[in-house]
Amino acid sequence: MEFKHKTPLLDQLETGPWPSFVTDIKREAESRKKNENNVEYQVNPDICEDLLGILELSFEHKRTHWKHGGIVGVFGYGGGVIGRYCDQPEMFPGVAHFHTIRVNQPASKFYSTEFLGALCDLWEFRGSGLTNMHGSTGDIVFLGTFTDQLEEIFYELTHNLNQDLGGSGSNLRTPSCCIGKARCEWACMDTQDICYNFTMEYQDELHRPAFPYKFKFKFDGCPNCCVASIARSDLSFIGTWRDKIRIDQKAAAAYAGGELAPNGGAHASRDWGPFDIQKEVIDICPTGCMAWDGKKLSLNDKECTRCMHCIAVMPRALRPGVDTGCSVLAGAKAPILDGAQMGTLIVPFIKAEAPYDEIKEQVVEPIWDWWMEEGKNRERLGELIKRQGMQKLLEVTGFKAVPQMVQEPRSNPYVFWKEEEVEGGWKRDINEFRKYHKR
Amino acid sequence: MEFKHKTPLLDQLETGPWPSFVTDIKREAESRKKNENNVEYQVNPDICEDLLGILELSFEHKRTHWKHGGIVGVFGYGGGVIGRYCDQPEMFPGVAHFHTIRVNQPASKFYSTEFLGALCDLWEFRGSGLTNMHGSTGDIVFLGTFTDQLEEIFYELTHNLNQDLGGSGSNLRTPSCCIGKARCEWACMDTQDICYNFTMEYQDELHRPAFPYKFKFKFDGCPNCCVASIARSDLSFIGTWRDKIRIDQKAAAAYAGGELAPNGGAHASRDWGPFDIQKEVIDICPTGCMAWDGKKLSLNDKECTRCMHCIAVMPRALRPGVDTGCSVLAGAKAPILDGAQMGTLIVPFIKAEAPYDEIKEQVVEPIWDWWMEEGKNRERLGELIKRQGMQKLLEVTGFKAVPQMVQEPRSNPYVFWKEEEVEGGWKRDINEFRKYHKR
Amino acid sequence: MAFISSGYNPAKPMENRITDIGPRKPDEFFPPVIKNNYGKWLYHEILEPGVLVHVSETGDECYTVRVGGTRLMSVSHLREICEIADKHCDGYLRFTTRNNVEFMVDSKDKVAALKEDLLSRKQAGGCFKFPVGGSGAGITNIVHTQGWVHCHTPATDASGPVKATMDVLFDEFTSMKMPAKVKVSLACCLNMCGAVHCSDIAILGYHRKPPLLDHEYLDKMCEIPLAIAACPTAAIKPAKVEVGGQKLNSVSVKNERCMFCGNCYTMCPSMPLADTEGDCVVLMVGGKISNRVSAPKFSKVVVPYLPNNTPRWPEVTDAIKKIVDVYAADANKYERLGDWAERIGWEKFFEKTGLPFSHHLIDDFRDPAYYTWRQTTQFKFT
Amino acid sequence: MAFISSGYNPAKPMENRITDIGPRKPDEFFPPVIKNNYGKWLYHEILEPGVLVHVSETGDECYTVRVGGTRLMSVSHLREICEIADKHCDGYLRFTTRNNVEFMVDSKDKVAALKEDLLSRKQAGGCFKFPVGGSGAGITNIVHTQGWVHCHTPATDASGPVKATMDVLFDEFTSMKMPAKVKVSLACCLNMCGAVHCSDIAILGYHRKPPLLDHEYLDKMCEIPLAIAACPTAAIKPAKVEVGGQKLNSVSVKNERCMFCGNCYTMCPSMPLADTEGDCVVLMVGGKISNRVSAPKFSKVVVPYLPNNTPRWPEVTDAIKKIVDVYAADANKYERLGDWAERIGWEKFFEKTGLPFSHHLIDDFRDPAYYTWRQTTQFKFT
Ligand code: SRM
Ligand code: SRM
Ligand code: SRM
Ligand code: SRM
Ligand code: SF4
Ligand code: SF4
Ligand code: SF4
Ligand code: SF4
Ligand code: SF4
Ligand code: SF4
Ligand code: SF4
Ligand code: SF4
Repeated sequence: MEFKHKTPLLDQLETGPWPSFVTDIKREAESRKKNENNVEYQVNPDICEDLLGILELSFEHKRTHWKHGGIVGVFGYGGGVIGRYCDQPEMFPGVAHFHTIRVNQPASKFYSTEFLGALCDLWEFRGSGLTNMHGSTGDIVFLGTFTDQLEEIFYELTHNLNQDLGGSGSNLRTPSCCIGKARCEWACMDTQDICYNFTMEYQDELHRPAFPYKFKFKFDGCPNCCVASIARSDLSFIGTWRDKIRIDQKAAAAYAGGELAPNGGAHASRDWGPFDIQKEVIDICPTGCMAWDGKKLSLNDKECTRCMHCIAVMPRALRPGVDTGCSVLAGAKAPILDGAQMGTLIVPFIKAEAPYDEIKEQVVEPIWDWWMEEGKNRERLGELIKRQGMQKLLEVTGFKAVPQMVQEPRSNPYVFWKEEEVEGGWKRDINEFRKYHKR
Repeated sequence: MEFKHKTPLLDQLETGPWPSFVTDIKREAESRKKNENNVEYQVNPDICEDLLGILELSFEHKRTHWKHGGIVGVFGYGGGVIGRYCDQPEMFPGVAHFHTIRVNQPASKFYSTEFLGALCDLWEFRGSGLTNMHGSTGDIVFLGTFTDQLEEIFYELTHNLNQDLGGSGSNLRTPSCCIGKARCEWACMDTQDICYNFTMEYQDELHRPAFPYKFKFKFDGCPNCCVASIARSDLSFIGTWRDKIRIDQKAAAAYAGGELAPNGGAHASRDWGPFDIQKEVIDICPTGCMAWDGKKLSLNDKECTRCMHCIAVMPRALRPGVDTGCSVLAGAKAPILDGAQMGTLIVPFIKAEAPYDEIKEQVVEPIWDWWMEEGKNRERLGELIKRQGMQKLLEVTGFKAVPQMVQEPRSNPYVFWKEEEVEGGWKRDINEFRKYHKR
Repeated sequence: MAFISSGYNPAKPMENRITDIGPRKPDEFFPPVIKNNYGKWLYHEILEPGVLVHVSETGDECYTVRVGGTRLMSVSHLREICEIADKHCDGYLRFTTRNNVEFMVDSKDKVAALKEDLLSRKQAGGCFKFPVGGSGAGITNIVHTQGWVHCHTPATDASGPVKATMDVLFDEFTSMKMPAKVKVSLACCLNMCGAVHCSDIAILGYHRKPPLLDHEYLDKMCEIPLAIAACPTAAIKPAKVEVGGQKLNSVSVKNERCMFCGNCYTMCPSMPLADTEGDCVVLMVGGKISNRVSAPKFSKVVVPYLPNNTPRWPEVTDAIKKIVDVYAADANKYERLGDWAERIGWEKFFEKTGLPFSHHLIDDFRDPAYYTWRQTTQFKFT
Repeated sequence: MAFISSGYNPAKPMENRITDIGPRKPDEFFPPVIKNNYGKWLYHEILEPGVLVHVSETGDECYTVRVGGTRLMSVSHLREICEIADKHCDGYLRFTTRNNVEFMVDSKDKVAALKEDLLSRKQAGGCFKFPVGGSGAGITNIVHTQGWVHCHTPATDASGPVKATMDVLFDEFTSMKMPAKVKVSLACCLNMCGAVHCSDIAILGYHRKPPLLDHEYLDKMCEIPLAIAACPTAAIKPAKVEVGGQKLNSVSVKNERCMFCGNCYTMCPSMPLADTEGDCVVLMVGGKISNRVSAPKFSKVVVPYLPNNTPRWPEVTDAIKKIVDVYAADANKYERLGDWAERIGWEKFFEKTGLPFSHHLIDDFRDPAYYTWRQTTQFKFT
């Protein structure tokens, strides 16, 4: 089909095995041209074609053609919409405005076709018909609409779809979680439930900017971190256990004997030779706390750091313990500005059962109070912890310092003693001192 | 014998198996009182007794009684003497002055009794008769004399003992080295020779402060670092080799068979069970580059990092290679102020043969020029490298960047590109840009 | 086109307004087999690339077919997904944390038909609509960001390089031949939207020219103090300049101090960095997120510059292919890319991959740089 | 006592002055067996604690008997050492890098007599003058600094704690029962003269009270700008103060910012830190210097405060003994203390040694502190 703009460069991305986003955008452009269901498009119907046009121009110039987003949004909310305008509106009127709307995804991203279909209808009608499923934070991203449609879309979402927006700006960002108990045998925490619970509890923080900067929660059911919480959330909640790994010796023997495929068959496309339990499990265990005597697998749980390796290799023989909860890590963020941070362990273990009051009252809220009090503009939690020190975090939360919080004790001896900790205090009389020490 | 001051606290350090410095000081005090050889003591003969007295007072007060050292020294030298005065001269006139003199030790600290005796005579005569054998940097430390004796001592040292002072202040400090080839089979560099050679070459830098701060050289014959160069010298020279570890298979078998004591008998006082070459050598090798098939030891030298472990465990079977030289590391220092630094590898391998011109001209001197140019007052080389970056060091020395210089590549992508490295340069016209990108 | 109101009344925005209702409750969308076995799963198995079975203590089984997604999806494409889900999966589906789509069925005999249906659907140019794979020790979908499709700060595109790279890595998507999972991610600028900084292989857009200064508008439009404060290296200073005769309050940038982070531009639209030659792609490798065996770690910069060679970024895809191939051939089973590089030593990584090492790769950013240098005599000759 | 001139003439300091001649050449002092076999050594063996033999390719052997030294030595003691060397060692001896004395003989049958002679010599109070040991997998001499014997900045003594500690560790000096070498060091203040910061066990003097301000003399004697510049935490500000009616230019110190480093005092004698209760001993462990197996590493603070309990510092020696005993019992053969602690995890180190963990031990000094915190879910419950 003939389109408004020639796209010789983009067209080269329509071959090869991987799905082509170019072909897909063209598909949407085509369906708009055809408009077989006679949709009363509420935005410029050329929107997809003009997107292709401006994208082609970027492929030529190797530069973006999007302008700085202005402040647009819906009444009473400080987030959920990212304003976007192109820098060639005459050439591409269809994307003169190209705002995105962040729609709060259902935790762990299951959909009924009925709900997903309804979202499609709305977005075809009032937007570009293009989406991101999903954005990096986890939202359903409606990609590109005009300012006059924002309130309309919000109204329909809330009134017809019982669905709210996600976060942006200096808000709590849309929480997300791994699939967890829904379809994973390793979940030590009900990730969907805690994710949904926190999202509902903190709606105000999510919609109305009251923080120094963005703030993110993510929930992983176990240390595999399938939602990457440890790398990209100001507070990461990661399921773990404090009792013993459950062992099914029969199954262990079956793995050792080669009857069961190691790692649930994850390496099946290549011949790695026969499974060697010693080499592939015992020797790789980072703590060396396992042993295999040819018949029996023994495991010293006191030395285990719950790294998941043995469990992953022999899922039918080993399972996480039953006294479960989560570890809480704080401060993960991307590199801007002072370098990336991984989450730092601040709560080694805490029970995670609805309604999660202990976590909210003893972890989340004291930390927010501190950050809102002390955090500079655009300072992430991790940066504040670095700036004021872990000690300060312990003070404001009242957590007891435990060695689990550190990889190693300090190697510099620069302890900032407090006056009350030092016998005799700090007030001294120089003349008294000089009695014993002449100048 | 009755002494001038009661020392009830110090006296409690005169029992127990380890030699007592208190008893030793008393011994010297006593010999001064007796003065059997009728020495014309040039300093207050109570000097040792008063030292005991003031030390006892410190043990009582748990505070030092030494004042800040004034600037004393010998004519034309900016170092070698540390001024010291006590803060209770009336009570302890014998130590009213208590300056130390740093005497440059012979490399690796061998002595003839004749030379050592001569030093003793001089110091009994013109000082306290108390020494440190040796100071932490390596000097012979003459502990405690009066200002009027400084030139006299220097005169006698240079004229009668053919012996010069060591360094202090913002000078090159007295270089030192491990015992090396003199009595160690592992020395990959002639540590005494290079230490002596550098000391002589840089006498001017050693005696006359021209640096931003102190500067230290240390020379270790191999990676065992018996003179701790890697931890405490601005430039550490550490012997290594680039060919293959020499293997004596017979001896290896003898170790495996238990005929030879592992690690030269270093663990003999305890029963560690029979020697297990697999467990004690092969499995501990950090690179896993060795194998023992029951008869033959094989070693993949390309993977070896020359950590010395296997050689230390089986000194009769394994020896360093023959194509030897040294690695150079820069910047080691104590924690003051911004935290300690370990030496950073700046030259993976360089030949180390007299007269060492390549090392002097391509490593030492360019680095000194840079440090003297750019170093702030009291900024150690390591701190300058941190402040201006490794790149800067590479620029001033002209070393090629190699991956051996780093443990890992940078994890932040903040590369400071230079204008000449970027096509088209940095000068651009905003109006040209705005043609394609409307505001 | 006529404006059709949703019912929203601009004059009375608060009139029966609904807010703070949050997202839909996840269990509304669980297919029966998931609802019935929630928290009861015993173990899983990957039957073939992209096809998983999870077995419950109730005896139920959930078969999952995972297909690659472009993430940028049209409603037409989504409707096709719905149609498939209706046909095979009782009207349910899900998306993964890496933008793949998962179709679930409750018995083994439904799998073949589903898979066949999925693979039979192709785009006009011959691309698969629903390639099956992305599981186990293979290379799954590339998480990525907006790029030239939507953002204002990118130094490269997102969807373009991803398509080009996935085409090159397609065999690895549909198989499980890697020593361990290999996670590839893309971020189009330093903001690194996504967990790009902890990926086995990270494709990063990077600017290499300091901001242009649009003085006139800096004066008119920008909060100059904010721009100045935004600069991490304090390269920006206030400056009075003269443009076309008129005196303006603007800024000057000390170019040698600029690290091209674009933070000033985030604060001030009159300081754009985008440049045809300046903008480039940086490759980082060896990061990971899971706590399996080793702790999570950041990716390391191993290629400081590759050109934005549209539309297919061949230099980028070649370098990635080379790294993947060397890793696959050399690493131990279960060993992540970063663990492999650390075991053999980074000097060996460069030797084996043939990637050139240059001073750009040595950390010189702030104090912690020191910790990445080598403080031992232990190294390998290469 | 009459002044006796060396020949130096104060009026003409340059008159036949000799300078820049450096130290004596080392080989002047090599005993024959060393001179003849220089660079020819084949291997060594430790025959018993403190007794080593080095065998040369010429067939020569060098037997070394190593004895503990106090480092602070009187000339009387040194003369006795010379006497012994003359009697047994052809008039040669050496000192080690850890202040031990080494007597060398060229044949095995000279060893017994030498050793007997050395051990027979005792001080009045019964202390050995020349304890034999300090070799192999034992605990050798403690490198240390000046303390109250000579320095102006110490927070503890040096010779005193060393004597007390070596008495407690004496069995380990005379035997080789440790898993590996255990190097103990002492520094009496943060300047850490010596390689204290990389020792298996480091005893460190530390102040805990901010400097006293001797305003009058600050004004009179001190370079106030230097003192201000010296402070790493910028805790010092210029201040006008009134003392006994007179206005003085002095400084004020923001005490909460002070880290007690004493750097101001190094620059300015009117800011002393020494204090009876404030000064204390800090214990650091797990450092190493050699590149054997693992890279060199810094010692870590495990006891933030122990009192200066003169004359024998029992709290310090008890803690050290406990650490040594637990390490000796728990570590693998060849495993240095720090490598052991890292293998079992520091949380286990505290559990096994029973040392209390407190917030003081968590790094909060500058950015790199972050790298000592735990960025993984991997930890052991204790
Ligand atoms: C849409 C999205 C990328 C995507 O294509 O998926 C996105 C897009 C933007 N991010 Fe992001 N971020 C998105 C997830 C992330 C993530 C990943 C995550 O949340 O898990 C990160 C890394 C984690 C983190 O928060 O550190 C991330 C780190 C940033 C940063 C750096 C923040 C930092 O402290 O390091 C910025 C810069 C800023 O905030 O000014 C940023 C800024 C931006 C802005 C608003 C650009 C700007 O400078 O104002 C982008 C708007 C682009 C556009 O036009 O839509 N974005 N951003 C993601 C949100 C979609 C969603 O809601 O699901
Ligand atoms: C005498 C000696 C200690 C000893 O008893 O052995 C010593 C004594 C002093 N050192 Fe030191 N340092 C001595 C070896 C060291 C070492 C060890 C070494 O050289 O291998 C170090 C650690 C390595 C290093 O250089 O970093 C060392 C690191 C310091 C520092 C911290 C320097 C730094 O950059 O971190 C200072 C503080 C200063 O320079 O102001 C210092 C300062 C001092 C001063 C001058 C005190 C002062 O602040 O002015 C001490 C004089 C004490 C006195 O009254 O005698 N001393 N000093 C050592 C020299 C004897 C000799 O020449 O053999
Ligand atoms: C579906 C998904 C969760 C979700 O909520 O969507 C998921 C599902 C599973 N993950 Fe995952 N992981 C998912 C993203 C992740 C991520 C996050 C990411 O990739 O951004 C990680 C961390 C990546 C990293 O470490 O860099 C992740 C690290 C793991 C690991 C640890 C692998 C390792 O070697 O370090 C395991 C254990 C294993 O593979 O045996 C695991 C295991 C699993 C298991 C086997 C769990 C189970 O018993 O069902 C699931 C199937 C794995 C497979 O497909 O091979 N999952 N998994 C995500 C699929 C993404 C995709 O479409 O490809
Ligand atoms: C004599 C001396 C050199 C000197 O110039 O004075 C020396 C001599 C030897 N050292 Fe050393 N080392 C000497 C200080 C050191 C130091 C520096 C220090 O202690 O401050 C170190 C680094 C300490 C550290 O790593 O913290 C040191 C780390 C080693 C090592 C590595 C040990 C390890 O397990 O890491 C070896 C190898 C071994 O022991 O097998 C070694 C091996 C040796 C050998 C076996 C070398 C040889 O073949 O002769 C020598 C006898 C060792 C013994 O006594 O057990 N030497 N050795 C030093 C004796 C000090 C003392 O009086 O106790
Ligand atoms: S994080 Fe753990 S619980 Fe969650 S999906 Fe991954 S493996 Fe399962
Ligand atoms: S979970 Fe990890 S640490 Fe624990 S036993 Fe298994 S492999 Fe070892
Ligand atoms: S550093 Fe090496 S060469 Fe020197 S004494 Fe020690 S072991 Fe021997
Ligand atoms: S020197 Fe070290 S790395 Fe090399 S083979 Fe021996 S043990 Fe292995
Ligand atoms: S990474 Fe940068 S350019 Fe890409 S979406 Fe995020 S902010 Fe925009
Ligand atoms: S790009 Fe970054 S470093 Fe450069 S001027 Fe802007 S803010 Fe400063
Ligand atoms: S450590 Fe401190 S107190 Fe001890 S000698 Fe060195 S400078 Fe003086
Ligand atoms: S002791 Fe150190 S931190 Fe405290 S005031 Fe003096 S210089 Fe500053």
